[in-house]
Amino acid sequence: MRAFVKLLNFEMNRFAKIYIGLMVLTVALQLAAVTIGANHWLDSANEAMRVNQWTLEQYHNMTGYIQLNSMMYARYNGLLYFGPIFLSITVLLIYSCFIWYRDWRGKNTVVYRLLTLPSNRANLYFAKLVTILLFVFGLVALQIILVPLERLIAQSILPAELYRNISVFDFLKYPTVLKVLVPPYFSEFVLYYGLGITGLIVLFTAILMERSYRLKGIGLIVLYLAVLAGLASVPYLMGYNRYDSYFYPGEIIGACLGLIVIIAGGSLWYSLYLLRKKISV
Amino acid sequence: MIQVNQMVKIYGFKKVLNGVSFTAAKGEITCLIGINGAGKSTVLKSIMGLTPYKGEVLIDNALLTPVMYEEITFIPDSLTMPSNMRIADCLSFMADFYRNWNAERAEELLKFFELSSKDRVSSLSKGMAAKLNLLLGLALDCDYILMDEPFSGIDMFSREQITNVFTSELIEDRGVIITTHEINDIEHLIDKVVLLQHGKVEREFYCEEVREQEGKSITDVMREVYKK
Amino acid sequence: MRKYMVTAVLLVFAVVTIGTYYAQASQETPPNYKLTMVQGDASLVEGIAVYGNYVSKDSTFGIERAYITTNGTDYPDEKSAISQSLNRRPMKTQLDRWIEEHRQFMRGKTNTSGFYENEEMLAYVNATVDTKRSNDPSAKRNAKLSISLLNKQKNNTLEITSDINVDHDISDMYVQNVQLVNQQLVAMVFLNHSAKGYVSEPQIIRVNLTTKEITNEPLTLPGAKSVAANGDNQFVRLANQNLDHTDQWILSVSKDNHKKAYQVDVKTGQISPLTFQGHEMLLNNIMNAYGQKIYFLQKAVSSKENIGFAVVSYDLVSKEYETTLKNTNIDLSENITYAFKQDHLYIMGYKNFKGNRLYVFNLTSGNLEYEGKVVSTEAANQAEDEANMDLDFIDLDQF
Amino acid sequence: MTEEQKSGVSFNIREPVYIQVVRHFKEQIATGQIGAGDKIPSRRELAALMKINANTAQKAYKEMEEQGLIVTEGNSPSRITQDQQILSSIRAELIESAVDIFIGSIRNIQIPVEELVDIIKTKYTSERKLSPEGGDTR
Repeated sequence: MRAFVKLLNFEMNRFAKIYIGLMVLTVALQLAAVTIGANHWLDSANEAMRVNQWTLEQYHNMTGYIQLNSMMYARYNGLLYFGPIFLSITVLLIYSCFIWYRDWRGKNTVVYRLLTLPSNRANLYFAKLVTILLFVFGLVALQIILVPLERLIAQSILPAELYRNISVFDFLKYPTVLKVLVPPYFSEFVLYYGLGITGLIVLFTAILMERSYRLKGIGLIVLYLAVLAGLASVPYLMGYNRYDSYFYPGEIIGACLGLIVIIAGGSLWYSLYLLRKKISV
Repeated sequence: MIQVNQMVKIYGFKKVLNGVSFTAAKGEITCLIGINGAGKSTVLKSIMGLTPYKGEVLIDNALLTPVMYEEITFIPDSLTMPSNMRIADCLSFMADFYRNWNAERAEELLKFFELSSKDRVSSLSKGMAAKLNLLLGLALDCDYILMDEPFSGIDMFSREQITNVFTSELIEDRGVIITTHEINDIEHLIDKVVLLQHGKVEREFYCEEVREQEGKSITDVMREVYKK
Repeated sequence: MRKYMVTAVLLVFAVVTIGTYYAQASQETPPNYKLTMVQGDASLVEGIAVYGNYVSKDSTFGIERAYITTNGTDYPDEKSAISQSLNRRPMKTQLDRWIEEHRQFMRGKTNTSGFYENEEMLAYVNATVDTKRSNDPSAKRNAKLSISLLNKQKNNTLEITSDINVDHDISDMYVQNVQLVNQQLVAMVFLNHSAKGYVSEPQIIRVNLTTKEITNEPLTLPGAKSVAANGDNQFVRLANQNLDHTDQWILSVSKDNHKKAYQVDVKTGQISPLTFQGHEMLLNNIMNAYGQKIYFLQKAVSSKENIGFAVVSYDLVSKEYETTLKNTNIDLSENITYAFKQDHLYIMGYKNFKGNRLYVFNLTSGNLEYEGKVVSTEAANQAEDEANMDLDFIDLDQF
Repeated sequence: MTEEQKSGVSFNIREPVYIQVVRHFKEQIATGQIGAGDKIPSRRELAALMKINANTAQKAYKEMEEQGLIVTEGNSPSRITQDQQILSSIRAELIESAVDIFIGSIRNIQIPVEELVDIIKTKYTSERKLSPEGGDTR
């Protein structure tokens, strides 16, 4: 356990600078998006009031409340608000591969040191896995605290009559990418991120297969992905999308959850086997 | 004692090691010699589990597993620390992971090798990197040390310092396996030689015995073996 | 130790923030409503649910879909995608009861109107059309009729299937009703021609349980089409699901939105049009049939602001008309929802119609047999909660 | 500063190193650089000094002890023997083995003995002038 914590810390510190940069960028761009958005609505409201000689009350009656929800940002300046989110996702996806390959890279092949540490190599695997997860959940948490902050900024710019105050939960319920990244219900959070973690484990397995079998590995990876595709198609074979399927919804859902556990468990076991027995520098 | 039994290693379709067996006793310096590509460093990497192999490696009659890596350390032919780390960070990294890390000796060696703990790994010369690499292995209180080409391609002065280390108490009662492909100025540092050719151990002998019984130097034996 | 700062800070930050977010999210649940009886016979609302939208002023929730039954409210969106697909309906339906009793037999059988049950057996008739479209218009398309018969005593199943072929423009076949007539299963099936325009063509399928022979006989309803031409638009509706006091199917056919009605004898398949001499306008009203009576719902009986409604019944045997129900204060045009179940009429009022009230009238006697209200269980803000609930659908667990 | 000057000894890689070490000590004794009873470096210091393997140094010391050249009590540093008889025989032994080697390499040139003696006489006396403190015997 001690080795795991130290390895986790080692892996975290190696990417800390870029990660903190991502966080700062996300905060900066999103706050900018909100400020610009709010000012835009304020200007257009003032303009409409000026042209039609309306009072605030009349304008409000005509146009109704502005829903300060993520949809508004998506429509108005989506790139500024959602840009950093997609950028972070891409960077973390790329780093999920680079976190392994960097050890084989360059003249200081760090992998020699990591693989000859006097501890079970599973610690190395979980250190890298948990590092990626911590980075992901860190950004999710950042988004959660940013939303009320952004609302305060919008409220400081817009007069009360113009907007309708909605809660963080509502904000994240609107169908934008945030509905998946910060799901409104904990059961969905567990489901989506359970799938995400399974995906990450599958990705790590493919990487470790390549690092163990090199060129021969490509064939193995294709076979591995074929097996996964086969397993993933089971719910559809059971008639997941047909109303008159032989299996009851409960059985199909049970099968799906079982599959996720099998895929994640199987890939995890195989990855640790590769790391223990087959990995090559 | 390190025992390697029938080690077989296949890279792609080439059988690099074809049943290599030899022993390296504690307290002796054993030198794996072979022309380039004979699989010398493959043997060391296989012993440390850095590449899969068939066969058996015993340390004091117990099968070697990663948990025993405190008793045996590996000094590869290049420094294996992240390049943005400072030397001080490397030392604290080793202290983190090795219970048998000897911090005082690390400091002594830093002075001996004239390395400054504030330097970054990326800024070190080849000689300084080799010395740091050596330090990271030697500052561990472990019974066995594997060194891959410790002398190759480094400046005269660093080579001198490393040779001093070889005859110092740092090495004395430890089992050391080094690999090299040119032996000339370290002949009398070595206790035992294992000659590799075509993936097999051609000859395994104690240098003094060969000098005494056959009046041959290690270089002579190498010429005989590699002439065939 | 400065070294561990990044990991520690990020770990605590993520766990605390996400933890409190979902802890708070689970607190903010919309109120729990119950269908509580004001007066009448509670058995009438057993197993039914009313659906509505919860719209709260302080907009913690925006619009939440609610299913309300006698024992509580179910907010489907509150649950994750998984639990939603597990139990679509908040209450136990007839289908659920059958599944509990005969789990293996019920696999893949989801069309409630395809079942026929009595003490010895549970039968299921299903018709499927092969979706492969052959481009030769004259070629027939093959369809499959499958009948499963569960013998309740011996608990064994008899499967009878037969391939029939239908016009190439049949898109699907839907079993509307199944009856047992002296050892013969008789099923009313609608064949939907939808290649050009849309024509729904009723047919009767008879299955001889002893000889296992299946025959399908098209119902040539005079004046109704059975082949679709461009622009045709013919819908057929079976007015009575439950035939326990009659052996006549009541079909209403609306073609290019004027209607015809027919009476079809289950035993013989003999068709007799129903013209309702002198009450032709009844034809256009909504119809429900139960026993030997057909009920017509006439809106806006009183001339004032066309409020109120009346129910006229027509006795198939005595061929007499009778106004069995008159009401002058419910305006059916304002979105009031209503549904028929056997000889009862369920009416649910818009929230300002005396506040989310459910009324159940007996069609034959005409009197109000149940009145219920949707009430939130948190006593504190009942009034406000009621104002936030807007009911719009009744689920009588029939189809 | 080449390695030879530093340790004063360069090794023939074909002859057992421990024997060369023993001979080195015998030369030191014969030439009076170390006297009877003097302390000699410990095994580890010798290995470091001469850049030889610690086991080889150990073997050399064991050999010298067997020949009675040095005496070690407990783990205190070893000393040269006080036994004059051994000390004097060392000088004779060294001269004889050097001459044996010389004769072994000169015999096959079949030079008459008188001529050989004259050459040695002239060379030996002239060489004395060149390096008064005496060359190394190889």
